[in-house]
Amino acid sequence: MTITNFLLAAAAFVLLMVAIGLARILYGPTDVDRILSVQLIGSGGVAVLLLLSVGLKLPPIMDVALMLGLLATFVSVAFLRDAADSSSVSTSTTEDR
Amino acid sequence: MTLVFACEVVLAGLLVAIATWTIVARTAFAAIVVFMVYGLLLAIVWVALSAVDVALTEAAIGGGVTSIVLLGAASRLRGSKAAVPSVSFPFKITAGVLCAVVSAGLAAVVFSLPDVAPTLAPVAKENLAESGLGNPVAAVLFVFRAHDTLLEKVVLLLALVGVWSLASDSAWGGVPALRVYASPSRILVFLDQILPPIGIMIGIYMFWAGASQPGGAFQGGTILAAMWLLTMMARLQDVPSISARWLRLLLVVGPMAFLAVGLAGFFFADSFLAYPPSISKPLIIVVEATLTLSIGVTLALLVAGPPERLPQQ
Amino acid sequence: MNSAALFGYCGAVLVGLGLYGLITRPEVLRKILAFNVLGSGVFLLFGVFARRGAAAGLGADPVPQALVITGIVVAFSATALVVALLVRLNKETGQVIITSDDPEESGKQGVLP
Amino acid sequence: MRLALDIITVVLISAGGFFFMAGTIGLLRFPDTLTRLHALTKVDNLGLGLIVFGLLAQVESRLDALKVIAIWLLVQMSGAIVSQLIAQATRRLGRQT
Repeated sequence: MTITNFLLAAAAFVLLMVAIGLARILYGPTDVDRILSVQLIGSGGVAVLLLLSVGLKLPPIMDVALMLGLLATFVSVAFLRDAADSSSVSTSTTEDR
Repeated sequence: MTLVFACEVVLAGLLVAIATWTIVARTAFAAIVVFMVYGLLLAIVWVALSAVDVALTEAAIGGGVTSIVLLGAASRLRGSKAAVPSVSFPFKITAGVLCAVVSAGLAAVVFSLPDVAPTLAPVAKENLAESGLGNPVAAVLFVFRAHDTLLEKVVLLLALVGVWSLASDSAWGGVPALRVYASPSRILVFLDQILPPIGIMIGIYMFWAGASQPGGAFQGGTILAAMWLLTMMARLQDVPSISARWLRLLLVVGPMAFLAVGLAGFFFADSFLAYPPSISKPLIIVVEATLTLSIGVTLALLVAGPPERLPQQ
Repeated sequence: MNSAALFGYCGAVLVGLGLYGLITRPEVLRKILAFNVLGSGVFLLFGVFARRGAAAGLGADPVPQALVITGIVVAFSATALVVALLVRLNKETGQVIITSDDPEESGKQGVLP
Repeated sequence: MRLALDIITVVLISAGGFFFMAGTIGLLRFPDTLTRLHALTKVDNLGLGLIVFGLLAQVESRLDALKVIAIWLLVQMSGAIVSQLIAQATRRLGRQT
């Protein structure tokens, strides 16, 4: 088994683990639980992409990993803004600061 | 090779499962979180299809800003208690059968694709040297099919004009009601002080790298938009009023530069959007730089939505 | 089955799923989501055509890729516009669905504008 | 030398994969949001971290190595902060209900 095959196998394994984890968190029960999935796909996706990038010897894939990490952070911050509001009764009036 | 395929099977299965979840999820918020995961997964699928440029765009726009736009709408609609009519079971079955037929038809098309696929890759590769760029996708976007790209920028601006025109008369020219944190915690403020400088650097890198490897104005611009929105959400920066002159200028500078270079093509090269070969690369870089700025501002304002209150209120 | 075909079938399924959601979910927001899923299925089919057109040392045909990039951006513009329309609709009428203008019809659904 | 590097890679990435698996099992078995967040941070820190260090032995150029480290630092930092924000949101949600 060459090192390339090992890296690709590791990518498949990590992807599978992320898939199982996603299934659990997206199930809920609370919205904050679901936001954990953004974190999971952020770090798991970065791991998979880096493994693929080195395994397939395609350095540009690293940029996708960078993008994924950055955007996952941005999206979690935006989601948390609304999840924290979700149990308050009226959200439509809170938009004026 | 089989290992790569194993990866892809897991990916495809996960993708279909997540897409199904997006459709059947009970609450809108859950559906949107799942859709976000779907967008980021699609980015990995595009990598598997060796379309790294598309992967970057999908992660940035499909996974990032689209879900933020939907999230804004979901949180505004959450307060309303309007009745939602239920859909009868026979109707669902009929729709399901119909959609299965559509899917089966498309699958049959995929199955019966010609063995020798038509491709423009050799032509693009041959003419790549003329464009002065190293990235074939960027060459298609900015040289071979530049009019598409120019019109796409116009579509973005038109969408923004459409969104703004939905403001009520009293709020016209005011400030978009982007939802912000009521009381940002210190750790969030810390994140928003440290991340945007890094993000802006990455955005510029994406645009710069786009000339020779996957990346480009869109991917860079989206990162800039995300960073700007981040600082506005943590209230480190105010949401600008849409009548601000600098804002309007930033919105149009990219498309204007593109159009100007395109018109100059009539005089210095042989047709509209033709670049003189000797300076084609610097011209494209200048156009892309201004476009990156304009795209960043346009995307952020599309997310922020129509103006809802007047400044200084 | 090779990887291009695998994702081709995947794209076909996504189009069907998106269409199903578009037809059966009454809430406009969910229709928009479903429409985005449908769109991504179509883009994926384009990606498959690009992948099959790999030649001249390129991993995929750049022309469909450029079309998909343009498509993603236009899909986003449309989504942003229709979301703004939906928020305005909700502000005016309090609805989250599109009701018929016919008063008898909207009466049947138990909500009046 | 090559062999030594390959062994390091295999060991570190296997350990990283193990933490991805441990994190997923944690997500599946832990009872509430905060404990699931705890499981997820193991994936973020140890899983991704070990994989990144394993990959460092395989990258082609020094520039790629720097990029991998930069991506790791970015994901590490934002992951840590977002985890805190998630925990804060969970507490706020708990108080309101």
